Amino acid sequence: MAELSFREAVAAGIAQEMERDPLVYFIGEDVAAAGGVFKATVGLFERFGPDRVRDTPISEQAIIGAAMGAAMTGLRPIAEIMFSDFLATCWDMIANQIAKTRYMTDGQVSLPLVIRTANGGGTRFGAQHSQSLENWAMAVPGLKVVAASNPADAKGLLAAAIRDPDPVIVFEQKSLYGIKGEVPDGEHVEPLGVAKVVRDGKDCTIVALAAMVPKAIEAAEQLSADGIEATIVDLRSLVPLDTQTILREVKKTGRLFTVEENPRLCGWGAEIASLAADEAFDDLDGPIIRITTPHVPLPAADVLEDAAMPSAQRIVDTVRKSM
Amino acid sequence: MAELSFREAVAAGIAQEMERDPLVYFIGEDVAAAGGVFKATVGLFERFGPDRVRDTPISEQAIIGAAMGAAMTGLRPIAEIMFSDFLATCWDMIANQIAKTRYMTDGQVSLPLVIRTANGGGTRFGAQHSQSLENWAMAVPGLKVVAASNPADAKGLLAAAIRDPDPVIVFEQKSLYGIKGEVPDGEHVEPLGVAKVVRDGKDCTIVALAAMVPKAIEAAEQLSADGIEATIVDLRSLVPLDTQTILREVKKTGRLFTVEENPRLCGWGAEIASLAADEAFDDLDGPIIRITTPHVPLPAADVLEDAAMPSAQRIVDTVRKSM
Amino acid sequence: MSTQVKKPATAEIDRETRLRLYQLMVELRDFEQRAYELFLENLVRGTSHLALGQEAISAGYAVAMRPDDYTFCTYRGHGHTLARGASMAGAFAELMGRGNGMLHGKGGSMHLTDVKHGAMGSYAIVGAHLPIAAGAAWSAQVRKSGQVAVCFFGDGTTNIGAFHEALNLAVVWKLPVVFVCENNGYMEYTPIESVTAVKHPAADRAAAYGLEPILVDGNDADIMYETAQTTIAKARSGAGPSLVEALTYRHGGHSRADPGKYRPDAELREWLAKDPIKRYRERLVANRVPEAELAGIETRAQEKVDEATEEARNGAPARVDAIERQVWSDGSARWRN
Amino acid sequence: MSTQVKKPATAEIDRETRLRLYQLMVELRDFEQRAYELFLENLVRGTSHLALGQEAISAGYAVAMRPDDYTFCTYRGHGHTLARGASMAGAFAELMGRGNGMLHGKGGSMHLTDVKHGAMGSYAIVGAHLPIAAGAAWSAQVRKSGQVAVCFFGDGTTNIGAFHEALNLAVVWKLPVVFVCENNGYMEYTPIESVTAVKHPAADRAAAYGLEPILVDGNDADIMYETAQTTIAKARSGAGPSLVEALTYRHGGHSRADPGKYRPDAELREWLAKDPIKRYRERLVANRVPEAELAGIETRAQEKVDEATEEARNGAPARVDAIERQVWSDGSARWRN
Ligand SMILES: Cc1ncc(C[n+]2csc(CCOP(=O)(O)OP(=O)(O)O)c2C)c(N)n1
Ligand SMILES: Cc1ncc(C[n+]2csc(CCOP(=O)(O)OP(=O)(O)O)c2C)c(N)n1
Ligand SMILES: [Mg+2]
Ligand SMILES: [Mg+2]
Repeated sequence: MAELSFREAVAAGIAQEMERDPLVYFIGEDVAAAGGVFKATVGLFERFGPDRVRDTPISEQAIIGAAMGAAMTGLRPIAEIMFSDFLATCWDMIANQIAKTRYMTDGQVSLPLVIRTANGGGTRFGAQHSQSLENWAMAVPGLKVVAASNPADAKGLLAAAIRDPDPVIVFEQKSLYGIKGEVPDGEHVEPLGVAKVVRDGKDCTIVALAAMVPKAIEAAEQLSADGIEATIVDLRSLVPLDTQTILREVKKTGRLFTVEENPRLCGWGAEIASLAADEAFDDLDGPIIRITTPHVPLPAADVLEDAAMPSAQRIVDTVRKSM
Repeated sequence: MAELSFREAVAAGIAQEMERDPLVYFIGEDVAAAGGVFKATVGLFERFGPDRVRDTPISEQAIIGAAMGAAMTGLRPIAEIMFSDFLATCWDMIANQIAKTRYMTDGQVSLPLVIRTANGGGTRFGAQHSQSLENWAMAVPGLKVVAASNPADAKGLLAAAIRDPDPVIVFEQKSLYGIKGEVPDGEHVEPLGVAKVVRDGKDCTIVALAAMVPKAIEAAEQLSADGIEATIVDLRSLVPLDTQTILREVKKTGRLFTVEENPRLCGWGAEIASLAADEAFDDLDGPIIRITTPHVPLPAADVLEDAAMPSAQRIVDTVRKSM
Repeated sequence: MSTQVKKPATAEIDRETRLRLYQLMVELRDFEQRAYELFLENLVRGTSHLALGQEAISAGYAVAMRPDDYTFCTYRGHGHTLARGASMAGAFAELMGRGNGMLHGKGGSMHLTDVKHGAMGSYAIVGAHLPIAAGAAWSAQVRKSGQVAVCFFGDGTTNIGAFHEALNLAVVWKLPVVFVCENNGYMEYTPIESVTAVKHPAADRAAAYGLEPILVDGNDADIMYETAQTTIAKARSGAGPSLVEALTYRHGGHSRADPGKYRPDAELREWLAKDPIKRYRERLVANRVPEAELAGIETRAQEKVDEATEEARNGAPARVDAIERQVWSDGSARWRN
Repeated sequence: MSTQVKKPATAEIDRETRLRLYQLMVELRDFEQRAYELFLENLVRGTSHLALGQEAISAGYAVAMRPDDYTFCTYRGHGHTLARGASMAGAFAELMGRGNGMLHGKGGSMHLTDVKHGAMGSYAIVGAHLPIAAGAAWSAQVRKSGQVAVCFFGDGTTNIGAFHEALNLAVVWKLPVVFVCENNGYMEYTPIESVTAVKHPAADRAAAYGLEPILVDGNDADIMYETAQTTIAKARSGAGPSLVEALTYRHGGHSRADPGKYRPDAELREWLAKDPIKRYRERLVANRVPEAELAGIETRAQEKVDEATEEARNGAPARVDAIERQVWSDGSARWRN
């Protein structure tokens, strides 16, 4: 085991797969010599050269379109979209072309590609550089959607995404890039579509994703002091969704909370809530409660941003009040 | 009262507001002399002239950007995006610029604009021209979202959207353009954010939107023959959302079904379900069940498309089975 | 702007190639005519966009392409797809929503695709396929396969952002891709000159990407074939992309719903007189190809279309279980475990 | 491509205007320097993008604009916003996330906006504001207000689709808008020439929109002022848009996190020697403006910046209740009843 930062784990995941498979190519803005604006791809250019690690113009549609065209003709491209907010500038490519082409051609076309993107708030970048947009991707049939909460998963899930024969969007939480954690030595791949129970408690189930997982864990420690024991499910993958784990844990505890960094409406937690309200209804002992950013764009100032995003304290208060 | 088709009602709504307010302008592709590819704007060009009803190039970003720039400087523009699927080509303009600018400037900028777009399936156009994308818009803080189920609302809600001081996306279901209905004579405006109970029943509440409303009504007649009486709520507006009406009706009947044309994940019904599972939990007598298109792109062939979209029969079967 | 229509010194094109060009144009014409008849018979589901009158472009390129080259086209893509060798019956059946359709009914007229013949898809959102074609060319470049991607699109497409991004990237990366603008004078119902800052929407913009303007008569099969040869050869040699503007006209409306009434009579007459097939036939006759040989080609084309129609008509409706198939590579549509 | 840098015959610019240009450049410079110092003091929240070295462009245009004209700029927009008359204290406070910030902390450095001074916003997603500026110009056109929209953006922005769509629309509709590309040679860390098909990313593309190429020295305040006058006058007269490429350089890195090490030393030295303020001061002195007068301007600028800093520092943190305000025109953030 080595201790790596999240950003180092990302680079390690890409390197592992580029080493293994010569058809893996990586493109994006300022990703080559510069090593990416979040320094999550440092060293790749030096190691794999300018053919396999290429800078692009500021042309998000061309970046994603190029990845699609390459994937359908034999490469396994990885495209970086610098901030997930910019997915909007190439959303047609993602939601209408990449997501639908295999289906429309009834399987003639395969699209083994990965879109990596820096996601989420907490860095005072303001409303156009801080969104948590996993739900945009989850809402589009044909896209797989992954988000890691720690360095080991950052590497393992990214590696799996690169190997996956279908398009995968990998959301990397900006607020996690600096955190460190143990990453298994040697080849490391985590299967897509498997959630992880990271804490076991009998009183309620808290489902969280990416940067909300450490917050939920922090909250659970505090709740434990009050005698409330929470199970925490780290979703890791929104599509495919590990409904078995979610439903099992909800049924065990009878209570469900979601912790979502996104603004409320149509967040992934709504989908989880509707799933539980249908398939675990008889086991529910109380309302399903979602803890989200309010339905507003994210403000820039530190005090505002911190107050808007779900915090451990807000999780504690919400759970406590409703149990 | 006059009988109008849905498409005529749309044109009537625009005409009413252009007549009333000289600052209302209308732009889009093939909307002027051609009257729009769905013939929903026939006559406007002749009546209001080439200055107020303008054709654009195929440049969705420029269309929506132009509407935004005009709205912030004194006009009340209406922009047509021909098919809602093409919202993806200008999603940055909508989701990152229009939705966020008032908030980021703490109210310095107002954006009284309307985006009209033809939405949904049933016309065998295939996966890139048939999506129901209300949930994309609902997920973005700063956008109001409206969808009518009949000609009177098509006119009245559109008129209200044009008068609204904030950006509103009006989804017009393609499968409804041809249907006819009574539209009140004279000025007609329906408030945004008010759902309508279109059928009253004691056994369950079915929440539907746009083209799913007539399907739900059809299903309710059949269910009634079996002794199941359904309340039907026509949402009409997703943002603002009439949670009072929804919760009241769910509490009355104890059962909630949603009927959504969109593919399942993160559809607007998920949000309604999560709302009820939280705020009406104690009154629920059984699982919340969502009837949606499966989570796939929409296929083109008639038999496939019909089988994929929610039908009256599927609603009947689902409700019957679970009651 | 005064870009001139190029008249390449028509090099000798051999007889066999010319007959192949003629045959292909006639087949595509007959296919589209039949598609229109099937529509009148109410057998075509959904929309369709015919390329009647634009056959010289698809034929010229298809004949010049290597079997493993890539074609990317639009919703107006029946011709481009068939020209690469895709099944006519599969195309008809797809238009009719049948299970024996090229896409088993899942795509429809706007999305004809036949990957095994290099027909990499018909794209229905304006502009999207230009970056995708660049991507296929990028793949060919790094795989050193020698393949070329050819990407067809309309005049209206030159005003969308994806056009600009794709052209710039293709030039910067020197990709083996040929962008072919089929300028038929109209978007849907709106004349292109009313919404475009320059006279020649593609050719007058070539310089913005450091490219030479190439403006050609898109209704002349010889010219299109030669243009295809030079631009494909340039791409294949590693010298990078080209942007071609081919002037043409669609004989009918934009789509099945459109009678095309917005077009001045005189304009329509003028272009019907420039029908690429009529012109080419006259040229072949003038070049001493026997009438009977041409008539034979025409008869065989009709027979081919008749047979394909029959095969398509006999297909069963699309299979409903296909709905939940092929979202993913494992063949399934599963989003949960 | 061989577009030449234009050296407009410097018409007589009156002394007062020149001093105003100098004053403005000095103020913008001092503001940015102070912003950098505040960052080092750890008082700036979030990111910031300084325009040190690019002051001649913002000053030249701002001085030529009518008070009711519109400015649209990017995240690198402190200068453009202040040049229109926005409050320095409000800008500093916004950078510091204070309640007395120009946007009460809700926007931050990248989104400075002061509508009452015509500063219509700083846009942080590359390219988006070009169509928006065109829209403001459309509004001015139909309202017959005589207003002009001026839109500033970087070299890297010329490769994104929105650039292309905005330019075409503006020309087709003959909108009163001036597009000003500040070519500082770099995107974030990548040289523009490595990702662009032409040498001059804006000027070499003007013809693609039927426009004349305008390539100017962006570090010369007189030239920028004259260019502003002619392009704004053209727009105001109803003769439509212009596309200007102003050659310049940023003295620092792309953003606060970037030391800018990717730039060759010689290049940096060369451009520092072309510092627009230093050059302009020398020219003024050569034109017999007394040293003391310039020193006075400089002192007053420092004082203004000092006062603004003080005012900003004294601000309370942003008010948390602002979070649920101003999503909608009624001041609220209510999505439900
Ligand atoms: C982004 C986008 N906007 C609008 C449309 C609707 N639309 C379909 S075809 C078409 C006209 C395209 O014109 P052109 O590029 O000249 O191609 P042609 O149909 O003439 O072959 C339009 C506007 C679309 N499919 N995609
Ligand atoms: C669509 C989009 N892609 C990428 C970025 C990230 N980004 C911010 S500034 C920048 C460089 C812009 O370069 P240029 O247009 O030359 O402006 P400059 O910063 O030099 O003033 C990039 C890539 C962005 N903000 N928006
Ligand atoms: Mg056309
Ligand atoms: Mg730059």
